[in-house]
Amino acid sequence: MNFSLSDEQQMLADSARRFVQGGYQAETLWHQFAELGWLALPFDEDDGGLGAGLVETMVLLEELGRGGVTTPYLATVVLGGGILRRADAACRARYLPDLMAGDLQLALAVDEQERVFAPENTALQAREEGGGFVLNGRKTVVLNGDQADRILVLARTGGEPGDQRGLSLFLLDPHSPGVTLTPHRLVDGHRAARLQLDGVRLSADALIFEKDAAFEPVRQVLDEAILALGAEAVGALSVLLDDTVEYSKTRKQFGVPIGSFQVLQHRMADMFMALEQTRSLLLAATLKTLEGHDDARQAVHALKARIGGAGRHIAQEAVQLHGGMGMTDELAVGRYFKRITAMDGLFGGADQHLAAFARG
Amino acid sequence: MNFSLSDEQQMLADSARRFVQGGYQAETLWHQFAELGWLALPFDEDDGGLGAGLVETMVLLEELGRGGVTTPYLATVVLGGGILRRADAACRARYLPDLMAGDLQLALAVDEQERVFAPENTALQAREEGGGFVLNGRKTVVLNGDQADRILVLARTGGEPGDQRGLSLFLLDPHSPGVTLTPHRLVDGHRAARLQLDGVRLSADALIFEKDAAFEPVRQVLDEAILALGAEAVGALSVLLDDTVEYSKTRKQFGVPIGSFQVLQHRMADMFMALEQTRSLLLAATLKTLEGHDDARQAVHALKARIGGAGRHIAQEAVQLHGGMGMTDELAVGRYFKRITAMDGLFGGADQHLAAFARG
Amino acid sequence: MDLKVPEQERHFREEVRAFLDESLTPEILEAGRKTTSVFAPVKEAMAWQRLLHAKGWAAPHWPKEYGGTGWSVGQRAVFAEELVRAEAPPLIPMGLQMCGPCLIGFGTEEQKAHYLPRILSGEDIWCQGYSEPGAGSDLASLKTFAESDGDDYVINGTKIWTTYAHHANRMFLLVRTRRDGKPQAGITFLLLDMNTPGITVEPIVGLDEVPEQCQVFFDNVRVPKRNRVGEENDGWTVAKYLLTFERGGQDYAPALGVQLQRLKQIAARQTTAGGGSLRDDPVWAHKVAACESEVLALSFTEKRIKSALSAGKDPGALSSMTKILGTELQQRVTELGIETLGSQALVWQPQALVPGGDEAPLGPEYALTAMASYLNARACSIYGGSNEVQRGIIAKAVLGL
Amino acid sequence: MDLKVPEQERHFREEVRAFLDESLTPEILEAGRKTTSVFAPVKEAMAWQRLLHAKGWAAPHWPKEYGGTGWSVGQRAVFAEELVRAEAPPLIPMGLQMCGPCLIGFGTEEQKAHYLPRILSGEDIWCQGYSEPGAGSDLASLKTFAESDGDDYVINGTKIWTTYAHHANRMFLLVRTRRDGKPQAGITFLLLDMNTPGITVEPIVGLDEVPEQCQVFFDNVRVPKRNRVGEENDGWTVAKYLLTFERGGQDYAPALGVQLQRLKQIAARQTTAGGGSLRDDPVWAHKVAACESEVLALSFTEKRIKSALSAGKDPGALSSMTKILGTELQQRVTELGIETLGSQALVWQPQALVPGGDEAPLGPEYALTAMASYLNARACSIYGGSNEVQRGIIAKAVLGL
Repeated sequence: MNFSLSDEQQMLADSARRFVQGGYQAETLWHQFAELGWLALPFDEDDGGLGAGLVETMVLLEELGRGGVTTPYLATVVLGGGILRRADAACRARYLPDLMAGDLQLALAVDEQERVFAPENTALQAREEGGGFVLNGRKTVVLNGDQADRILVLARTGGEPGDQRGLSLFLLDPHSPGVTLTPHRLVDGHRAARLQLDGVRLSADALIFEKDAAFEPVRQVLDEAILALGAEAVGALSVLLDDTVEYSKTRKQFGVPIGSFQVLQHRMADMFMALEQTRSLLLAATLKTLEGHDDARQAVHALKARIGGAGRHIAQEAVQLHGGMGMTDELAVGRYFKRITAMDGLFGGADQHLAAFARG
Repeated sequence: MNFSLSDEQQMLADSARRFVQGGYQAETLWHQFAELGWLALPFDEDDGGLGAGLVETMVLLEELGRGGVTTPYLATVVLGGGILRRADAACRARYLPDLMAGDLQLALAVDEQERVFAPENTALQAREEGGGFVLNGRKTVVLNGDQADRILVLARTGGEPGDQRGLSLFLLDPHSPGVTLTPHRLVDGHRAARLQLDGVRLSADALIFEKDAAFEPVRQVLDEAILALGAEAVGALSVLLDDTVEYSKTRKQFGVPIGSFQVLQHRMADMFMALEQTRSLLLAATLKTLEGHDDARQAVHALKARIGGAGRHIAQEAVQLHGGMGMTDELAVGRYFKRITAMDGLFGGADQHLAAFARG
Repeated sequence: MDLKVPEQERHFREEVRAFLDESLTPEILEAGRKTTSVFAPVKEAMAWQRLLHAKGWAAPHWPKEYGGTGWSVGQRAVFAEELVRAEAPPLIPMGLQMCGPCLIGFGTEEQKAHYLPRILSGEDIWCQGYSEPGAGSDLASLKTFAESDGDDYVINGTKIWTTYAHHANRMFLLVRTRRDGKPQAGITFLLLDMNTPGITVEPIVGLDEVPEQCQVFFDNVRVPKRNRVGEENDGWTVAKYLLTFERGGQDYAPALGVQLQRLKQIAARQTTAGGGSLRDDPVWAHKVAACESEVLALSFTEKRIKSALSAGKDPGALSSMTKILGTELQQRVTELGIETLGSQALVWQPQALVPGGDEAPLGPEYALTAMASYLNARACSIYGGSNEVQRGIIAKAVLGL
Repeated sequence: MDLKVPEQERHFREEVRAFLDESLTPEILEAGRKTTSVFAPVKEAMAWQRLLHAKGWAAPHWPKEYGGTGWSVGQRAVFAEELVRAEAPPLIPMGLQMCGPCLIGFGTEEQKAHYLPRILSGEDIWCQGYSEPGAGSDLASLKTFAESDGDDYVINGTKIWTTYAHHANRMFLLVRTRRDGKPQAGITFLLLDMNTPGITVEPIVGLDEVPEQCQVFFDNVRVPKRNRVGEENDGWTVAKYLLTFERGGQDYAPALGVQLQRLKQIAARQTTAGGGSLRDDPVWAHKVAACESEVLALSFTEKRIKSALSAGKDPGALSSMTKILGTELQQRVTELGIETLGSQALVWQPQALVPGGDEAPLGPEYALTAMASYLNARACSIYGGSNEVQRGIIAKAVLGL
């Protein structure tokens, strides 16, 4: 058992921290990521990647979270890339080089309106026809959907909503006939889109995994996305705590710094503990998943539940302790508050994951 | 809408408060209750009672709760008496005079071990035989069971555990053959017993209500017991708050009274609010039940859930703020803590009642 | 002790309902549905105030001689409940709830005659200049100074968290008129015209991207002394009176009840992976029930306050308690709102929230307001005396600590 | 970064299990099951200590030269986990965990040679004289005075919350030896024999009716100066060392995990009115899951501490945090225990909790300990530096407030 970063991992952390602090250009961000090798991190060396694992992604995402950088990393590398690196060799050879070069953006479309987030809850229909498939239905809150060059669409080729069997994953060119994309923002500034499919015809080679068998790989990728989100959350929450502590040392009320009030000291101690417990679950879930422990998925559920719970606790306290200033868009605390709030809404909320944890 | 006590109600409150403060004799307590008319409170004037209502019971029980008086009032008057005043005239004429005179103690046996408390969860069997009934089974935590001259036993004459239909109520002389009573204490000092019935034969006139139709009247009586418990809880909680506030004004740490610490001030303010919200639900549940509002039972569920939740909150804080002293049997706070703790365990716990409230 | 409703109040409720049914226009109702703050969109809120004023119902809590209704405490509660039930946008409180009562209590006859009718009719829109940077819930430390200069005061300084200053044509404010002595003793209550030279208003964009609050800067702003309310250096008395007047004035439970009902309707439309609706999910239902039972308790706490007020008694600390509980429940209900909607709550379309705007919601209309309401509600435990300050008041005033 | 367990530790776990399986007698196991406090029944706990001592395992954390085991941090954790899993009663900590390390750090050779073997063997039972009435978590304010008189100190005063003083034959205590100067500077650390004339021990009955704590009175009690540990007036240094030594010493998660598993087994036997078991009730399961996931997090916080210790680093405030989280979770788990049992938890049979006693439980045996555990656990956020004090430490030491 060892929780120390290797030298390489420490270098990655340091360079990521320098990068986010260094006043990067938002416009060229993505190609800088490519140059730094970050887009190649999780891919096999055989595929031209760096062959790094979940720990490296955790290290990077924690720093991006700390820097409050809004990127399509989750959508393109973790979600889209996570799917592609599980795809067959031809598919990997065709798309991964562009992805790693920063020239291909991806999105994964799972969510459907008025359906609680869960891959098995998918209703969007893919009907087999003439050796190919015809897709009809709607996907909502497709992260990075407006920028993606390809969208991976989870659709039902068999069974009923609720069934794990009967799900298939399709690689969609968003310029195909019958596709309507409506871009929109999320509350945290990330980009997304609503995706409407009306009789969209796809050939059989648009199918990424075996027909009807997409549930398990998609769930694995969503688990990895939760780990990435957890790392980003730990970074963002540490900023919320640090900023609050600093603010409380300078802001005066009734003639003394508010950080000298015992009530606020205890509340900040509680924020600290909530953050460190989140970090512990991030380590638990990441290392158990990496090493293939039996209870890895349980730890992932626990982590996602805690991102919601501890995230809300810390972020709300940060705003409350900043007083009126916390309610403005001027301070960083507001931006991080919204990012943390959004995290609970992605990939199923806290209660849903805690219920899954309870089922075991 | 009016929340003021009438003159008579105020007199009852005053006399009860004087009584519990006046150093009564525990041995003669019950006959003093009879002399003060308290045992006759809820019974019809036609039956020789005072014809008072739920508000009077609330007023009395709040003062008894404040005084921390351990009595069989709940078992004999509210539960047993509540059943009897719904029984037929012959039954009322036979038992109520003795009850009101303080010469008859009662108990209601509903609970069964390893079955969550709920009248419909009753499994104890009553088999019809030769014009009478034969009872077999066990009742646990029968409040006042060791002192009761008669025990009202809820038994199943039809259906399965879980069914509201098929429940019958029997009046049992605990000296009957086949009855084994094992007395014990509850954690709060109240007396109770385990009741084992092995082939106990009862004649048909031991049946209090129609056969198979005891569920509804028993539930009504249990609702009244929850109202009484709520009143006692409000009395006990107000002492826990008052004692804690007083203690915090005198007890010094680091050279100043601990009541000057802002953390403790805010926590006591929270205790105050929890108490007042409990009082509001007590008023809501009592008056809605008294006036027969549609949502009266909802308010009773909410009250019972809150006795558990707010009771635990206030009682735990009272102990914590008393420090080590709160953990001893020397101060009143420990006694009230245990009484409040016991209340959640009676008649179904907080979660169970909140779930019933949620079902509507 | 009873819950009986006087016959008169039951008839009154019908009368109110009938009036609301016929008076609330689709535009005003849209603004009501799209209100995600205690402050409704200004245009529609003022339109609604004009309709109420025409009926004589704009200020039920004012004395009848100044345009109030003469209703009983119970009738006022019925009226407030029905407004909430009908989803009418709340009226903007700075004139009707704040400035008006101060003038009624302390204004000169001239001030009352001039300002009160304009408050009622909505001709004037008021804002409140209390807080300053560095003086949030600690008003006694305010620094904006009014120098006496003949018949005028000359004001320099700045006010912050001034809700709707960019919509208002009038401000009532507290200024310092003496630098020595006890901090509270040198404060004066003034009225001013927002068009006076030297005033700059800078809107502050909130978490929800709405510029609801402002910072206001005063650079040698001249205010005639006849615009002073109460005595010089005695503004604290006026400000305190406002707090007393407000006491027990606001009920939180009716609106919370309506919001929880709406939440259940929304949950009924969310399909879970198990195939049922989220509303039938026991854990979801349990959380909502915990909230509902707390609202039931709060509604009776509020009834107890009204019962005490009706009997001419001081409800004491119960009214400090409703601020804390009401705002914290409000926050919890908005939390449940975004939880219930999941990812749908993240879709961010502030333009679609503007009444009469032309951006259509991407999802169902009911999902549009949840996030903005959640973000905005974070403020309600901060303003109006933060909940930390309120807990301190309970500790001191009730518990004697 | 990895969770890999060294081969050596896996073998070690098997060795520990084998030893526990063969060594734990039915009497000792009964005491383990009936332990409702951090302090086990004294007779069986000492019997168990003698068995461990015979194996050389009574004090794994002591240096090997004084009778420790020389185990790695990982092995010590494995040993502690297996003790919990086997439901062995905890050893009484005052000698092994507290006095012993102080002597190892500050005792004279003579003191070490005399006392350490008697601590290990259980010949001496120690109690800790720190707290005084009016000086709970604020040790610097203690008043019990030791007057120098030739080769002796003469002690007058009183100590409170002295666990097991009525079972102990030795006490280590802090006394004041100087009245002037800074409060912490005049404190001295002494060892005494409980049979010395002038000592009176009065047991204090707890909420659970068990006399676990005592008050101890000193009336001209003579203690030879050779029983002083460290320098006169420098006892604070010794007491602080104890805190440092304890740091990261205690893991809460393993025992909490075992308790939650047991709770699920109990819930599986509770039939609800719906006919299912309470364990399958979604709301019950959700509450337990919230607790379990917190315990999972805590177990990794504890692993992080051990990882830091193994690497020779100071785990910093993480160990202050485990005291707060561990004790608050302990309280929550005991709450869930009485909730799960409902009315069965109210049946009160303290005599049936005495190991080897002849009172049979009225209900199932597993229901016997729930209430006593709940009541006793209320203390764990108070002793060992109350959780309020711990939060203050985090605020100061970590957050720099």
